[in-house]
Amino acid sequence: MASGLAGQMLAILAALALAPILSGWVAQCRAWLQSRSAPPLWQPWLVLHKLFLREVVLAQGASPLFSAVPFLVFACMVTACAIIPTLSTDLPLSVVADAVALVGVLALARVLLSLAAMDIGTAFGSLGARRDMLVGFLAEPALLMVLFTAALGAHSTALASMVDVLAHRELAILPSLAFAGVAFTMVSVAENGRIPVDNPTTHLELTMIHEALILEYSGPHLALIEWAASLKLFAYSCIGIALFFPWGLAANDSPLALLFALPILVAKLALGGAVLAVAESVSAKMRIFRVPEYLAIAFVLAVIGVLVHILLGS
Amino acid sequence: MEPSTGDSRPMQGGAPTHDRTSASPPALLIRQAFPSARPMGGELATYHLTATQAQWSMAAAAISSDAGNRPESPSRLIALWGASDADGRPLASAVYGLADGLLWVDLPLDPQSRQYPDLSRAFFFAGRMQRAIFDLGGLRAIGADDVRPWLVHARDADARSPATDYPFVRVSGAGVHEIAVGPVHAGIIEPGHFRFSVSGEKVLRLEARLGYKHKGIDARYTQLDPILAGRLAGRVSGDSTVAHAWAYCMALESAAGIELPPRAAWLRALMLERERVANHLGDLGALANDAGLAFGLAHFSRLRELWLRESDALYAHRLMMDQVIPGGVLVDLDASMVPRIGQACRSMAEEVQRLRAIYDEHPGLQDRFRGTGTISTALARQLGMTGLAGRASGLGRDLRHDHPGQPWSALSVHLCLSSQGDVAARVAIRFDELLESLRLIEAIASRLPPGTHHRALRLPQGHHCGAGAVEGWRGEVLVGLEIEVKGDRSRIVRCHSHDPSWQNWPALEHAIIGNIVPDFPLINKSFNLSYAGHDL
Amino acid sequence: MWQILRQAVRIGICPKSSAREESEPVLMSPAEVSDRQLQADLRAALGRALSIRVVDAGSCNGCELEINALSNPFYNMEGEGIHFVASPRHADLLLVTGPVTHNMAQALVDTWQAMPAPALVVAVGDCGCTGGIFGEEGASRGRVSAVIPVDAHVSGCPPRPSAILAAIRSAVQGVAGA
Amino acid sequence: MNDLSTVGLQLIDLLAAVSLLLAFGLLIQRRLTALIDFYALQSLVLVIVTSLVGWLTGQRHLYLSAALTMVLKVLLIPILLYRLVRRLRLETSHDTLVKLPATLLLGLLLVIFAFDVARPIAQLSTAIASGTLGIALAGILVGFLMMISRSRAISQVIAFLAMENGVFLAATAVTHGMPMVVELGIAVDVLIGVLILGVFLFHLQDAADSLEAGGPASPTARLERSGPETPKPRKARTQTP
Repeated sequence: MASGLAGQMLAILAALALAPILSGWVAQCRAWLQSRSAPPLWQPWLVLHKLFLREVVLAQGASPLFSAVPFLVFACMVTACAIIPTLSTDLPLSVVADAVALVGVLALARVLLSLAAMDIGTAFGSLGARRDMLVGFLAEPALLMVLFTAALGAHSTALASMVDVLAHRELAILPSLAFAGVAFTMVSVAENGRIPVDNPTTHLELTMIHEALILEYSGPHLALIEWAASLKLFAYSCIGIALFFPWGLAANDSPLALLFALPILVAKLALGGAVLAVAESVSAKMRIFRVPEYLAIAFVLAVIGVLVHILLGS
Repeated sequence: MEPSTGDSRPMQGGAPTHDRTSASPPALLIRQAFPSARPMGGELATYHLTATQAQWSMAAAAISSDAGNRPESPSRLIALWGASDADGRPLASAVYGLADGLLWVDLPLDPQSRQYPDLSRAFFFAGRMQRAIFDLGGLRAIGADDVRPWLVHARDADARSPATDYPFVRVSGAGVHEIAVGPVHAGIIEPGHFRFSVSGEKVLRLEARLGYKHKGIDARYTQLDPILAGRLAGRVSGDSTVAHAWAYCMALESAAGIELPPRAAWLRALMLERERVANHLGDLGALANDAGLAFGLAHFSRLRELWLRESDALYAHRLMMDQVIPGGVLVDLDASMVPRIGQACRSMAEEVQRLRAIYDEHPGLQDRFRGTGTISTALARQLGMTGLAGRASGLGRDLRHDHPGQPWSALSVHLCLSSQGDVAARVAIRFDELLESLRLIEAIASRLPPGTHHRALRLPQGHHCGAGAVEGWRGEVLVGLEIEVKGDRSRIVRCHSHDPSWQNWPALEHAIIGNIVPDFPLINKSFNLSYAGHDL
Repeated sequence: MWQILRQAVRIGICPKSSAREESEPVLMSPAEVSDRQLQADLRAALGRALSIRVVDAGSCNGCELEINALSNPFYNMEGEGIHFVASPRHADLLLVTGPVTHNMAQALVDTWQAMPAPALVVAVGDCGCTGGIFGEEGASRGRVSAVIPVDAHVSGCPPRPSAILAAIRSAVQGVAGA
Repeated sequence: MNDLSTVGLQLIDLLAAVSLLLAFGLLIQRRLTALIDFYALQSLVLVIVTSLVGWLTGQRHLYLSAALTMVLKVLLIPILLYRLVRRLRLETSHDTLVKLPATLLLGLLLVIFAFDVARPIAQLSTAIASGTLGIALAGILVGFLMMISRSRAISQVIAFLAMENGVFLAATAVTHGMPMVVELGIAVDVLIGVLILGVFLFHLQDAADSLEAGGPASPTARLERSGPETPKPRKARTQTP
């Protein structure tokens, strides 16, 4: 049990430390693809460090909710990272929450952030909240369907056992998972506010989704939200890796096994980040009214994944 | 000078150099009404008249109905402004574009009532100009519908947030709400306030509130020496510095009645085209970036930087400010630079072609560009659009093409035209004009006439008027100027710089109708109008 | 897609132009800076991760063109951890261009006050330093320092991108103030 | 050998699923060039499936069939279609007739229907990859849906080709391929069909200036703009305070 706790701590710490690095890596790849020299890999850490040193400015009329939300959102994302089998399938917290709870935790963070944006009462806060909820309402069912497709194979909605089953069969990519994989990629892009759904680097208020929600935050509050955003990207990448490329996960909870699993995870994340950067660099942002269509496609593909699973009976 | 003679003012150096036989209907009509009208000297044929109120309205009606009746008619209002003449009496001035040149009408006003007949019914975009005229000089258009302030927001300097006091037109209805943006924007954009009335994401109406950059340039001109004021003209809108400075110098040279050395005109044209290339490169990158394709911005901003560095090497200034001076240009072009310019143009054209292919083939980008922010040709004509945005909507007007003075007559400028009127059309026109400008630059550099690049300007004694119009990258830039020289003292009596943004800002408000809110930055960038040039 | 990747490979990574090769004078006003000294650790942090908010208070837009050039692959400000941000709440440094017009003065003060303290201010261009050719009477109130306190000035009409970058750096390092 | 064939069978299921995925890609994609790319990819999947079945069952003629598919459907037809699109400048948007979410739902229903129909047949079949039949059937139906939901001739042709891919997949996976003579016949048919389409489109362009199957597309619904005298949308009441 003690080693289990140590392993769990290691997994959480790894997530906290690696998440900003993953964002930095994607930014680096994007810069290179634009013929620019890139900022250092740990640039997001430097930004977080700076933000923690700055003071908080509260907008007029901000309620206590506004100040509480960064901490709550951050806590949600840490929880999400803790229950995802990032390094091992055998961690104490993994049994606490299943896939449905994970979707709930992610949805909670979204609702809190939208509430905080509307709390200030600026036009852009409400605009961003409205758009973000639109994305969320459509993305969450699709995400659930993807997780169900995987759960059908494992006869369990616990993430750890799903991944365990997937990792230890002779051919890991099932036909149903091909559909689920495409659907999951589409949902992840939308949920993390990446191109083509949202542009994380835009300076245009009128086109923003996620950025519009956090315009009023400053200093440590902003740092927590930025950190939470990179944790979210990290969480989604890890779910994707665990479901579709589970090889190399530690099957027990000894810290040594986890330490071996870490470099494999880093390598897979690096590859995934590079692919994300390429995909973002070659595509333009879609119109906002195409987003529902886009997410409807993801949902239908996830449902077909379930159907294919039932048809092939495997 | 009697205000009611309806006669043309005597002009200095008024040999009619551009008198053409094929006059347009309104030009004929006006010649009948003003029998003694003669064009001023200068590169562009300009008729300058002092009108009565009846003649003022008659000219507007004739030109407006001609523009409405004949789709291909070039008749249009270019600029409208208010000023005081040398004796301090109020004056309203309008400049029209006709088939054979410009028509400048001055209307002296009664100093007590300070009123002039309204033009906004004949020319849609004149409404804002009239509001600006009232803000700046207290002259009122008789019977104008919209009398809200425009350029001057609050006379009281410490009034808080002037935008909230402004009576915006409100749209009411189920589910309609307002989004207010600005004046300070999130990106690096000039300040302006936009009020959207939206239903969901769809824009029902947009109203712009400009004037944040109002610095009082027309008033500032009168404090400066006519020769030095060229520096101010070059700073009306920094991205069109060559066009504005050239238009000012053309006006001053026409007032002084001097002939520009041919080489100077060619060198100015070279800079004007360089400016066009630089701005189109910047816009093409920014347009892709606004559609989420940062790749486009990276590569076009790279090309723009290379281009600006080349300008820096030639003129020691990246934007070529203060290079066009009264009487010519500041520096001559060294013959050894000609091959280098040609080489730069060819390699630039190659790079642009390559990027154009990527833009044209990119599904996401084309999906954002096509059908977005459409202005039909008919609407464009009604709105009186001009310049690049006008050409994208099928209005084939280009001063370099329509009134080819030197050096354009020797270069036969190709008119780039599209009738689609959407963002994609404005992108395509930019690509076409960019490549055409690169061709022109190479041609100009290789065929530069010999001679001096600058001739000292001596201002003749007395009162003189002059006008200058130049096709800048955004559209036709116009300067109307009156100087007074007494002994060795010279001063500017009145001067007005007109930027084509005046015509196209109202068009932007039409272009967005029915589009979605997140497409506004893209549509706005496809017009890329000047706030500084408009706010003066 | 392949064309985009091919173009990226063809161009490679643009060479950085260093600010040193064409640096221009940067004026500081130590008297104004001294009472708002930054803590050393914050100064060091800002040196590696800086957020900038730009306000055009009435320029001719020439300065905006050169500030935009800071983002191109040659100057590549983002590669050094300097970002333009969409909200004054996120900003550490305010870049102000142009003579301040009457109509923009209040918006400029509002933006400045919305920033977390201590907020650095850099006035860009001759107009921002002195009011420039537009003067300081009539509709233009002239220099930025007449409206909000300024930490560093960049002269030039417009200043070169490298000069703007150098001024931003010296404002953060507080060279003249130290 | 046994292990290998299990993996092979699973791989065939997977590839069939990818083929269905691409059929859905064809259904939702608006750009013609992307449609052609998807078709070429789907054909490539077919080539792999055919070779795999040939290798697992040891039927040599399937290799020939795979090679034929490769040359014809992965290379020749896409290149021809690409040239057609470029030469005739067909690349404009606004193609789908039915709204996308509705089309997707229909597609989903068709997949359920196909799976349900295929289940009893597959149980009778003794062929190696019986589960593939349902997926192949779904691919055919989705292609059919694409055909009726598109307004433009060239998209309909691509839809037809995608349907033909589905038939081919079903035949290969369930009955180890059709007799060589039939396959050759179909291949020649398809090629001639595409060639005729090209000639047909060129002439249609000259004659009618429209390539819509059902006449010119309905004008895009755009908020009607009022003239510049009243620059306000008519649907909303406006007032100046």
